[in-house]
Amino acid sequence: MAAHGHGEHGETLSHIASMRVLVGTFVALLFLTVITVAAAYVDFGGRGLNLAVAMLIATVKASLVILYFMHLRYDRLFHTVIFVAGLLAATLFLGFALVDRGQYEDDVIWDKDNQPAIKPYTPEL
Amino acid sequence: MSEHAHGDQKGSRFIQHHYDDAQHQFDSGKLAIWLFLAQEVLFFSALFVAYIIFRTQHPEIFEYGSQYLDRTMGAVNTLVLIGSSFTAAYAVRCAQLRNQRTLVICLAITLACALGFLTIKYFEYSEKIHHGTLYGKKFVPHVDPDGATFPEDAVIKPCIHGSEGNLGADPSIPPPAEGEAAPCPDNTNMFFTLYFAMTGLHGLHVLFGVFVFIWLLVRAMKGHFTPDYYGPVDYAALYWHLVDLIWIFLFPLYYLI
Amino acid sequence: MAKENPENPSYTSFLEDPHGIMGHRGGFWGWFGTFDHKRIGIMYLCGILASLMVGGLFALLVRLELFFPGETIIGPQAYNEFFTLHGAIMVFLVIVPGIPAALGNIALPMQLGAPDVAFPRLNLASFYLWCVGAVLLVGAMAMGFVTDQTGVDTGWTFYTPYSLKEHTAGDAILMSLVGVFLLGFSSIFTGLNFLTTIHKFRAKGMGWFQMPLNLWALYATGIMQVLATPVLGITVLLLSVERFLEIGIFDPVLGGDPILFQHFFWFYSHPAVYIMIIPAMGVISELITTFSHKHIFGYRFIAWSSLSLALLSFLVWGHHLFVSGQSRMAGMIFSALTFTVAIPSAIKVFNWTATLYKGVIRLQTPMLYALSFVLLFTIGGLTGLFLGVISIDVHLHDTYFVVAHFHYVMMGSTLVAFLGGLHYWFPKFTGKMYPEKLGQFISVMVFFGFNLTFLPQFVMGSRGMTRRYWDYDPEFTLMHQLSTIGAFVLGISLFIVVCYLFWAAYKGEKAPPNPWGASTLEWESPSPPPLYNFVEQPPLPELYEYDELVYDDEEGGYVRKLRDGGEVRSYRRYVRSKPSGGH
Amino acid sequence: MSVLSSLMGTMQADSAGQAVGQAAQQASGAEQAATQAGQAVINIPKTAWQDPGTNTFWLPEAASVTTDNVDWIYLGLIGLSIFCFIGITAAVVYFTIKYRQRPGHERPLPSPSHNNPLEITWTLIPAIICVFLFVAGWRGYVDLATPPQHALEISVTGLKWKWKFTYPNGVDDPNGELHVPVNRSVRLVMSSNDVIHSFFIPAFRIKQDVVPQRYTQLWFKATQPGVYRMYCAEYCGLEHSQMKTVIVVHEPGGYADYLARIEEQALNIPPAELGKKMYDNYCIACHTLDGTTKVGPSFKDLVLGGQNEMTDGSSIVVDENYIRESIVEPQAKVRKGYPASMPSFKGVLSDKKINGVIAFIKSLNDGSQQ
Repeated sequence: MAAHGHGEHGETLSHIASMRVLVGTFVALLFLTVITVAAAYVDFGGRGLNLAVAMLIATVKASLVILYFMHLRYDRLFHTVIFVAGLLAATLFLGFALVDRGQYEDDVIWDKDNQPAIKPYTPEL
Repeated sequence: MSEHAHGDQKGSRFIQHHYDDAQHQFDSGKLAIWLFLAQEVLFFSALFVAYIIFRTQHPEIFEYGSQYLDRTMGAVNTLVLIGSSFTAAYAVRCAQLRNQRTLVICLAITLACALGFLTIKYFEYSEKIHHGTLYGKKFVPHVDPDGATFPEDAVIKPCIHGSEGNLGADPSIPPPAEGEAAPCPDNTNMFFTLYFAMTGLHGLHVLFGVFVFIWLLVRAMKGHFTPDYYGPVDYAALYWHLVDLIWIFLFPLYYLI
Repeated sequence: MAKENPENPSYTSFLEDPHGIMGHRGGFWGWFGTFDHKRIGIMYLCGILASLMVGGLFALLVRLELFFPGETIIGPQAYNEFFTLHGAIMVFLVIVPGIPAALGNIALPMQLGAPDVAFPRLNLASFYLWCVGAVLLVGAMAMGFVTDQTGVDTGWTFYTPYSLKEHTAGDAILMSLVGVFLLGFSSIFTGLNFLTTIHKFRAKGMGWFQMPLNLWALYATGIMQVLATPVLGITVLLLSVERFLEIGIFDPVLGGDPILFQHFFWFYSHPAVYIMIIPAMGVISELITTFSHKHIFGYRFIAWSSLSLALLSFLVWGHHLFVSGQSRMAGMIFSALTFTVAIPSAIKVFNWTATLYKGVIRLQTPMLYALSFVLLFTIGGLTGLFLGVISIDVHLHDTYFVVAHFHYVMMGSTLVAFLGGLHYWFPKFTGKMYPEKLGQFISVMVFFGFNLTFLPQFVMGSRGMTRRYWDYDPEFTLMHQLSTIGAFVLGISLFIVVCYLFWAAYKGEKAPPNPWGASTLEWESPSPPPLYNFVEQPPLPELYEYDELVYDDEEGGYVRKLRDGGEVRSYRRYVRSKPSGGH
Repeated sequence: MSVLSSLMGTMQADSAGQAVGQAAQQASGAEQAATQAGQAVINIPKTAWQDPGTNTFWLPEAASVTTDNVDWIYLGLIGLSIFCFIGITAAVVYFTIKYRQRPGHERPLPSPSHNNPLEITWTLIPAIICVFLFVAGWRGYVDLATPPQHALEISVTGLKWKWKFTYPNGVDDPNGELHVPVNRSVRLVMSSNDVIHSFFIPAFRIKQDVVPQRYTQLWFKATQPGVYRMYCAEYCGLEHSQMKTVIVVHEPGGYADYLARIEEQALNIPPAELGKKMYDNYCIACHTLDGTTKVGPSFKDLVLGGQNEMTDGSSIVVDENYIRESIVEPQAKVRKGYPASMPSFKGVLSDKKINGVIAFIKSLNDGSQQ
């Protein structure tokens, strides 16, 4: 397999990231970090929204790192398949565990303060 | 990280005998490191699942507990890791372009950032041990042992441990005097259990990264890495980016929300 | 340099040509420090057979204890430690690394036409991890007998909160957890090695559908090993930190959640049972087609069903938690998904049976093992349907029905396929033939001994005999006694197999390069093969085409005759002396 | 197919029946001790284990409504499995014999290497069977997992190696057996004190893990009076195999006398002790024993003969009548400085229990005074 790199100085084994891309990603990451810290001080109303905003910014940062720092964008498609397979297995694991957690009836949850009152015995139905 | 072509023929090239050529060896190594990263994602996924499950069940624990964490230290750590991620990516570029001097400098900076991360983490942990906010039975937040109580304007007050909310309290440690501490939600120790489990495991991976980069630095100075043999630098950088990725998710989950 | 090979001066087999960490030195470091995948495979084989004997010994002790209700030979504490030992050794040391690490290491690179696996040193590192893990696991479990501390008596599943500190004192469990952690990583690195080798080291012209089915199975196993075993790693790590520092993640008193441990554990352990069975299916596909001397029926269907089994195995772990306090919705989803896993297995069994149609079937030992695999796996699979139906599983969970089911699938299928594959590749990696008549007799004994052991357990289980019981109600006595007799028959026959294989490795008669007339690439090289598997790269044979392979009395094995009558004995010139005796 | 299986079942049952019969004889001896108490008062018919006629070869006898969900699909699936197994074994044996290697037997061409229509059919047929199995199983499980509304609630606690049953009248079962009425659905609310156990009654085909710090539930409706075995199914340590007990299903009407009898048995303990028990069940929520005020006054300063100031200014002498009256109608005389929020215990505490509480209060102060 002929080397397919196309760096400035002759061929090499894999893609060479240009300086512009590297520095650009780095600055973007710093900027996003500042944003995510700032976003923490702003209350977006409700518990779920804060979580969602923080996770959205983290995902954007993560995808920047994956695509440019880890060269996934210029690399073989199969490496993306491997990484996505890992993520898929993890989300599957999370999904089913959450389905199980979310579906408990309320009388099953252990509640220290009010133990289930035992109804008195009524002989006939 | 997992496979370093340190073949038996010394010579300038480290291509092992059973590979056809440098490209074959590099691609095999690349495939292996991506499989290793997928495995690492799964390794951490279990802890993220535990975090999300406990959070859906007891959101109040996490909101109360995250006040104990110092946001500035967390933010500095994030910047340190992103910086080292950048220098690692830049190191790969230098290796590809046969630019050994900058390669050595970048690897040195990455190593320094990694050590910096660990020292900051050391300060955070010692501060928590000092305030007694540890995991499991050791979660006994009390006044400073050397007499100085929590400063008046402290945003959060140590909560009464031993209130029936926290089962399994360590009876030997006396709860703080009356009126000084607010009751904390049940099982607040779970927050610190998960905090120490995840940041501890991530810290361990940073430690592995430190050893890997020391080893890389030594080889770079000996001039082993050339445009057709820079596999180890690339794989170490990929591993380091994954460690940074995990911290990018850890930081908001614990420190910010 | 390597010792001269007396019989064929022109090539030195890998047995005489050590190539290891310490450079060229024979003896211990030639073996223990070797990078050669065949030698590592043989070392794995010896370790696995030894663990099989140790694990089997504890199985016999457990069965002996259950011969009469009440105390027969040991007390409850020793019984609990014995069944834990039996379970953990068999699962982590024998069955999970069994076919992939031992037979896979030997066969995979040769079937690909590759000189070695992609990362030889990582292969050796996995073997070292296996050794250290084995020493820790068996050492920790034996602590119960040597020291006064209690050994590991939590069962191989280490369910919390019983496996936490306040219920099981002593640090034997911590040691065995570290052992399991290392064994997990040994399995991950083997899987990673095999995936890279299959991707990057295929012979010229061998596309994905020219690959033998054994490699499809090892590919699917590699996916599961890489993606599922790390969750075992983190679970075992958390449990050991829980025991060591009492962090309280699984401890209900401190707010942890024991059901979360079960989710973590079974997310690994269900793909693990497919890590055990899919390589066995790969071996059986090879055996059935070779010994029917006919092209496999439905190559693509078998290949795709291996891969789909690997992916589906990640969806179904909840059927272990049907009665463990799981919510009803989760129970429904997992029950439905469990049936999707039954279909690929059914396809494979039908395809194997169809392969026998219009073949030329030779009932040699590997084929006998393959046929008993097909029958026993059918029973195993069908009883799996019982446990998939959620209302029946409520009755059958944690009873002897489950014990019988997973023994049919693990022992009746994986171990039988392991023995079949072992006999199949034995002439190739030792250059010696095993005693055929004795092998055939023992394989029949294994089949009957196995059925005598586990059929009564099905009946006991559905009548309400609960699992892991040291003492039981008197009306199960008859069936327990039958099962114990069967267990001893099985134990003795397995012991005889190990004995005659070790004997044959030294004293066996010379084996021809292709004794079974198999068409895959590894039979093109002489046996035992040279260090890099092929003297010169043979032309890629047409996969599973047997017209060219004709039995040759003079050589005692099969030889490849080209269709135009010309004889190609690419490896003929390496076999100078005439092998004695026919097959 | 189920005809085949039931035929198989009954044929084996007779031969196995004798073996089970004799084995059951000694079994009933072991049980005899367990049901001594039950035997003495209420005549319980022989356990179903003793006449094996009612159980098939595969399953123990069906003694609860919950078994209807399981039995028919179980025996049907056994028939299906036996049919499939025989089919595959016959094919394998036939092909092996017909096409075995023998001189003169060349491979009969053409020998097919794939046949898509055939492959599709044997993919679809198992798929359809699986869908049917899932639906049947799921419908049965929904019924198994949803207890009816007006079920009798009994609380079960699993602790290391024995079971504790608490009946609706608050009394624990003296000898650790579960007594239930016949033809009345019973809902078990279960929890564990230490490790995970599992409540398994083979005769009712029900099982549910008992998890610490969490409630799990089970329901059944016994249709046949008798004594049935119950095991712990989840491994829980040293005496996991001894952690079994018996479910006694009473004749219609027999259950109420049993409850009354054990309550009587539980009450004839010295009054002060009974008072302490009542305190633990009811009074502890608002009254303390060590003098600190909680919601209501502490029992410590209820000194018999002492003066207590009332909200309306009058002060009364503390005596038995005052304590009895403030238990039955607490609003009558409310102590100064305390909220009038005490509920009335009129129907809850019987006279014997009220005397017990009074004796308990007296014992608190006697100990400190004389």
